[in-house]
Amino acid sequence: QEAPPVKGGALNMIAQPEPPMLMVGLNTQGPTLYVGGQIYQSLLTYGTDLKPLPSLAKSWVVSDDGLTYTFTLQDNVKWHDGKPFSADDVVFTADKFLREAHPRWRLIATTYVDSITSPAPNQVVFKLKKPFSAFLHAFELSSFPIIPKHLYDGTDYRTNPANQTPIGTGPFKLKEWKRGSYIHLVRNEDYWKPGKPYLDELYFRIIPDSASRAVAFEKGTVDVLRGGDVEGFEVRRLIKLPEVENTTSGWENYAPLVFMQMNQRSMPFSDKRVRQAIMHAIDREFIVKNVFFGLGKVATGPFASTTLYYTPDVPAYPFDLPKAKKILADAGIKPADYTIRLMPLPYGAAWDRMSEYVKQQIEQLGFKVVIQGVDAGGWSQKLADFDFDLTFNFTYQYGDPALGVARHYLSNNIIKGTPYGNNQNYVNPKVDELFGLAAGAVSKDVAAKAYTEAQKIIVDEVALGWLYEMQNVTINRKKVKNLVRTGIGLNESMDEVWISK
Amino acid sequence: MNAPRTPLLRVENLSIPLPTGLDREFAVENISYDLHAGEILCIVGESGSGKSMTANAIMGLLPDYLNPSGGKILFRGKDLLTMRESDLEQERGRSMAMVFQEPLSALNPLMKVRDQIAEVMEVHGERNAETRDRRVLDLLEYVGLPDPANLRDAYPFRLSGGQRQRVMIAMALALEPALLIADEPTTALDVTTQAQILDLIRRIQKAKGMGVMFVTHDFGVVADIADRVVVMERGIVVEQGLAEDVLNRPKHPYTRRLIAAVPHREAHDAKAAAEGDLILDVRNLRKTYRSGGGFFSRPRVVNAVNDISFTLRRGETLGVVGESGSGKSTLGRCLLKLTEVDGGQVLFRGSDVVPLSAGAFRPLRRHMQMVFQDPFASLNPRQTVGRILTDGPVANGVSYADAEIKARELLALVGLETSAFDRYPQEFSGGQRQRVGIARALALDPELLVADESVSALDVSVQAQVLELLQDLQRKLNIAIIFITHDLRIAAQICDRIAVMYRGEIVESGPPEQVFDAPQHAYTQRLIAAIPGLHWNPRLAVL
Amino acid sequence: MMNFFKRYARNYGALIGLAILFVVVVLAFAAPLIFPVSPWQSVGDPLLPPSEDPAFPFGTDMLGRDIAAGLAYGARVSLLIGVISTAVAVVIGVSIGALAGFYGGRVDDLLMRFTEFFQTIPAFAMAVVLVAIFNPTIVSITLAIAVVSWPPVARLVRGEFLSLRSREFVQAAVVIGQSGPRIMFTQILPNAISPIIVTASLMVATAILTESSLSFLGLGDRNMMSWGFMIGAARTMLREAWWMSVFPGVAILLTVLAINLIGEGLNDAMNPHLRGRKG
Amino acid sequence: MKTLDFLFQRFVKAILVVLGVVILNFVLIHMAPGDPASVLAGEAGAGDAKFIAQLRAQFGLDQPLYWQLWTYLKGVLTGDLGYSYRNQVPVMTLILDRLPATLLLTGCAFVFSLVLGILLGVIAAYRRGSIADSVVMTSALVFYATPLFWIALMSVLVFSLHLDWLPPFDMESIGANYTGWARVADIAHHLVLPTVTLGLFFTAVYTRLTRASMLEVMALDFVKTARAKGVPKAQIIRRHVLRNAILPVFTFASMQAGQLVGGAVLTETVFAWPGIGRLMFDALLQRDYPVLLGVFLVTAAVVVLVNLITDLLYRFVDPRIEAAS
Ligand SMILES: Nc1ncnc2c1ncn2[C@@H]1O[C@H](COP(=O)(O)OP(=O)(O)OP(=O)(O)O)[C@@H](O)[C@H]1O
Ligand SMILES: Nc1ncnc2c1ncn2[C@@H]1O[C@H](COP(=O)(O)OP(=O)(O)OP(=O)(O)O)[C@@H](O)[C@H]1O
Ligand SMILES: [Mg+2]
Ligand SMILES: [Mg+2]
Repeated sequence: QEAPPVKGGALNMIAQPEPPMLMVGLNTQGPTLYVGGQIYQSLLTYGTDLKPLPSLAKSWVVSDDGLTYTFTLQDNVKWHDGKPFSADDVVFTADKFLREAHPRWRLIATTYVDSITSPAPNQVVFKLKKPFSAFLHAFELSSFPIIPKHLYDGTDYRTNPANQTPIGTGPFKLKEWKRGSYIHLVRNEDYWKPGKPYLDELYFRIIPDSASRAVAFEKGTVDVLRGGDVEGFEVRRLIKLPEVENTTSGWENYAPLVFMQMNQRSMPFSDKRVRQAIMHAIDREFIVKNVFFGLGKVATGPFASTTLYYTPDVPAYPFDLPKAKKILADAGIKPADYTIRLMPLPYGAAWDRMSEYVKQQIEQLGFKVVIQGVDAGGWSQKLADFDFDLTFNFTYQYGDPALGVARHYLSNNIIKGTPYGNNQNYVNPKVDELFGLAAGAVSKDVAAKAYTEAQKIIVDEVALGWLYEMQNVTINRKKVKNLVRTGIGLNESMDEVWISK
Repeated sequence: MNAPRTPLLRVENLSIPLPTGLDREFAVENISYDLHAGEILCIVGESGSGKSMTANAIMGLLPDYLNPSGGKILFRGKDLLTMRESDLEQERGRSMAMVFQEPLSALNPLMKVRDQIAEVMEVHGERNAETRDRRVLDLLEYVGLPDPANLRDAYPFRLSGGQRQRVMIAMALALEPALLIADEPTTALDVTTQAQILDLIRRIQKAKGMGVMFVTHDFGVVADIADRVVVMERGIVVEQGLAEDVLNRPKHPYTRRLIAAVPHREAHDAKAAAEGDLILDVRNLRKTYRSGGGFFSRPRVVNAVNDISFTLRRGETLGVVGESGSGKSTLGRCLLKLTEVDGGQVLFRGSDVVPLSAGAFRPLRRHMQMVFQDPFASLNPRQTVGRILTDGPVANGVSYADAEIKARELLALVGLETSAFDRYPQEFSGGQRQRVGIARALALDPELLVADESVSALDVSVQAQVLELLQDLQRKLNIAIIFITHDLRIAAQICDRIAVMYRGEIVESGPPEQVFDAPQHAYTQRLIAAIPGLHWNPRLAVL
Repeated sequence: MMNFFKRYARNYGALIGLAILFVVVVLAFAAPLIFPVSPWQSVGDPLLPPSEDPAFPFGTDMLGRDIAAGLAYGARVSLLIGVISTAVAVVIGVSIGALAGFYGGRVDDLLMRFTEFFQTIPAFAMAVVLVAIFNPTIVSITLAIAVVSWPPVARLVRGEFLSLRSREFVQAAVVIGQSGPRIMFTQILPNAISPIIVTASLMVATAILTESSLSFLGLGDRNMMSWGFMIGAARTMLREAWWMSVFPGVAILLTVLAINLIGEGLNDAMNPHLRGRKG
Repeated sequence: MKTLDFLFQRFVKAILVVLGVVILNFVLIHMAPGDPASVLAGEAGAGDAKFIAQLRAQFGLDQPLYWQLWTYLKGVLTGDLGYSYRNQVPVMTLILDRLPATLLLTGCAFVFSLVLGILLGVIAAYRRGSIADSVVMTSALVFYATPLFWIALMSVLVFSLHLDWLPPFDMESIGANYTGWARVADIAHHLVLPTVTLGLFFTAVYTRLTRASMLEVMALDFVKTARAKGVPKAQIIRRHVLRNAILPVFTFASMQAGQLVGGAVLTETVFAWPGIGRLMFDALLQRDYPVLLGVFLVTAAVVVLVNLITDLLYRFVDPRIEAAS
């Protein structure tokens, strides 16, 4: 059945919304990564099982004490402008560029990294201050894109003209960007994987309206729909079209997980029983099915089921209104005394529907709920200032709990100023200890054991109200082969993708 | 006028019903009269008597919802009422033409004078643009417009009222119609302009031998131009005949009443008013209006009141006359501080009121009152007569109860029933309303009354009653009155002294007989010469 | 007064408008009685087409909420915002217009420049910006609509005041010694009231349209079910569930139409041309 | 001289209005919740104070307010309407990209509604009381009361989804890459639905206005004069009534330019028309205030410009203007 790959052809995709720039070091929004992922590359990539795979690093060695990481780079890699790629670029990227421009890397670098050196032109060595079990997961494209030193060193990164003409090591080069219309990439003839990529051209079309995007796919104008390109209800229709296949794979590294954030600084949410009651009051199956059109899976706890260290063995919160009411009654809580401000996540219609639904459910318990409409700026500011009662949020997991998950539960991460910390004020020293233990573990088993225990505690205490794991569906015409291969899905360099004739 | 000739126009038993719900059943009822070629027929009557209605009916210009219910209009023997619209269109403008009352609105504001005149010829078959053009030029010259070559390219808004009326006449004459209907063509104009236009119409009529139907309410005009007269009252022709006869030997009581009411200066009985105390002493009063103007252009400056001085005594009536725009109203407004004064003094009972602030002047207002021109506009339609009469005293600190008693007395004084107290102004006729207006002014026991064109909007017969009332009141209350009017005859009839204003200045003043019989200033002379019907003395009519 | 009603009743359209509005008002007031359950509550299967289930004659939306309940509760929001924002706009407009028209001169110039400013800038865009920045709540929406809709009232009132001010009965009031404010309130305002009423009634209609447009764009108060919101939420489901957008649209159409008809009826009945001089 | 004065006055007025909008804009920016820096920082997934301070300095948010206003004014003068933090593009770039599409749509809708509205209004007035009059006026009343966005949705439902006559979205066929006349035809095809739906409301407005204005003018004295001259009815309408009646319609229409933009926001949203209305909606969803306010400013400026132009044109069309004031 497997025909040999053929060369040539153009692949049509959609960039939605139109990315502001393609320089992934400065902007990590979805479309930027999608398009920029064909131009820039990172040291590693990750399989759908989240195991590290080679990218610009051909191999890597971790010392037994877990403190020294040595990467060996691919040979004959050239930047798109013809300059050779070397370990200097990696050191510059890690030590200068990303430290300044990339908040997530900066945190890791200041907390764990002692030094970054290149003993040989094709070798880079990271020395850590203390062991960090997730370190090997920090080299994905969105976290660690390699930036050309010769263009950026000593410049103001944000105003560097090279941002408009991105130069990377990836399989495709930017040919033309017609704003509002399309981004056109062409084959990098000097790509370091011999004979690749198969495709000649990539088109990323800009189609601002979701309904038109669906039509564009139906009409064959585009071959691929990325998760989020079309509305949920359109997905149901489009995947039934002939000659079309779909997959939910390719999001394992991100595994976005949606939850309610209940501010535990004051009543009613400071009482764990209220949080439990609310979990019982919400029919999460209903949300997945009717609000998100079945594109998701009810979450059981803080870890997405596709990620490392996940355990299903935690307390469950089935939809059960009477039970929820009973919990409150037993606790002697009078819901009518409380008015809860519900702050919806301003990301569009489905999220609004979810807020409306959750409001109704909580009101059935007797609480009063007012929806506090805010914009994205207001949302992040209020959340960052801890000025909220109840809101929604979601987190990317980035492969390892230490990178994407723990930040929401650690008591030392109760920091004003970011919406992506422990803003709900969950404090449990035991949990802190377990996460610390796991992050510093050199052995996987130790980490797994600590994470399992942590999950049980967190779920029992309903540190957050986990709703569901988002499932992003990639839809493509069957003729497009090898599209989704890794855990970063369509952000992966499409050097293996080909189109059958 | 040889009788057997078929008349140019014969109106026979014409009746036009009004829509139901109006004050009477027919606008005109069963009216008949003839108009012969080469004569001027005047139709006179009070407002609403149906004069315009007949004129419009002849031209076929009645609104859709008004249709003659009976009778004929025979024009050169053909009944216009049964004619098809397209045939009527052929007649209109070619064989019969019309000039309207309001020259301001009767011309299309967006069309050049030339095009408007040429259009008549165009629609009646004159295809040659050059011929039309030449004719336009001739016509403009013929009606006495200055600089016709330039003027024809002007838009109507650039022309004065008299000029516009001349254009209208030129338009009517374009195809030399046999019949010209003029519906109060001079009512909106100054006396001097009126005299010119009347002159023009008479001249043309003579020259072209047209039949002219001239609608007016002014017996002076009738006396000046009419060959024959038709008198109408409430839609009925009450009397018709030769002008000579009707003017001097009216038969019908209505006609007599009208003629009796025509202003006449002889009635004035010189009274000794000069002894009263000096109540008003105006010195070098000035008022200048500035308007328009901007960064690149100078403002238009009008010296509406230019260095005016006069005095007034208790019990005296000073008439202020002059043509439109001469500054009469402005003078009145300055005296009452209804507008800012630019210079001079107004000594009221010896002290200057000009420098007083609005607040400081308010207590003095009750001594100086005003009677306005338009009895419809001068009464608040949302207030009862009682409210109108008591508002003033109440604003001046009188209790409402006292004010009410006073108001009822005043109603009796001005000849209205006390039941009027609770009614709204809309329920009264024009003359009655003007009485209410006078009562309002008197409610404050003023010492000075300014009456600005207080009778101009009224029909002659009502006018006479109101004038009489004013004179009567003055005798009883010994008030000083400043009587502003554009009608010299009225001023002569009731004033002790007359001041003639011209372009913001008083050019002449003195007792009526002096101003009338021995005018000194050229402008006064012109003004007097222009009074219509000067040769006719209504006093001599056999009533 | 009798005359006024007679004249109004002569106008067929105005009567129909009154009838429709009456139904809408009753619906608005009786909404909690007819639909005791909140319109936000899922009460049935999602996406039921109309008349498939007799309990939901207008169908249900994607969360199983009763469209009929939404229509009834939406009537409240539309009328509430329409009437209050108009009232606010009228108060602003009358104050500014009255001051400008009565005092004239500099005051007039200044106030009219101010009014022109608000009249020139695109009203709906301005409303959008205001609501977006101050966050959509019933208060901010009402005020935003009022802020963009008062200029015509101000101009109208100014015009009326300007012409009435020079009318003789107002001068008469000055001459008898009434004070400025008193003249404005007792002499002029009563005479300017009928055009204000007519304009205001038409503005209610416009305000309802504006509110629905804002809601449609997602700028409605999130705690209140409104017609525009229902259409906005249904927009992406046009292909699957036409009824979600058709019914609220018809509701807006009928309400606005009714108010316009009433406004025209009022205009005809109060028309100064017809009233004439004979009372 | 008067003309010069008039020009001068109108320019000053226009500039003052635009300046007013600029200041209003600035005030509103500062009233908007959420410090852009912390928003940006938040979106970048980190919120440490140093990073935020760096962003604040970068966007000049640490300067005193009057200085920021001055900078803003200077910026606007040089066409700098600020920076879209969300899109990482100068606001002006975004707007200029989208402006032509909006001008095309609103221009077409304007012409469509004006021509059709005047035509229908004239017919209704001419045949006053006839069936044609009732039909025209009833539909005008209905369209006047229909929410624009709803007409748009319904026409998509009927003409695109059901009948499949016209494309429901976008300005061009995606990826078709037509050139020359084929492209013009393609755009025209896409233009039909948005133009008509945007135009219908205004058609209703102009129809009503034209009819009322015609009837008003027909009652004026000079029309009677024309009849007295024997001018046939059709010619009276054409030569005397129409011109006088249409002028107020034109004035009103130019004052409606702002309304048209409001309508464009709704229409473009429904039809995914790539104009500034759509941009405004997107900015709204993302609460991208600089873009929102930039669009507002630009539309206000365009409207002021349109009004200015009509005012000037008017001077040539209506001879009376010069005399007035
Ligand atoms: N268009 C109209 N519709 C209804 N009634 C009218 C109309 N025009 C005039 N009338 C009525 O017809 C009667 C005669 O009016 P007409 O205009 O002929 O009076 P007139 O003698 O010309 O008065 P004036 O001197 O005021 O011009 C009046 O009662 C008037 O109210
Ligand atoms: N408010 C004003 N602004 C500018 N000019 C004015 C104003 N009022 C009057 N004028 C001008 O002042 C002059 C005198 O006007 P005024 O009203 O006093 O004349 P009048 O003698 O009363 O005329 P009429 O007989 O027509 O009432 C006229 O040229 C007029 O145009
Ligand atoms: Mg008349
Ligand atoms: Mg006067």
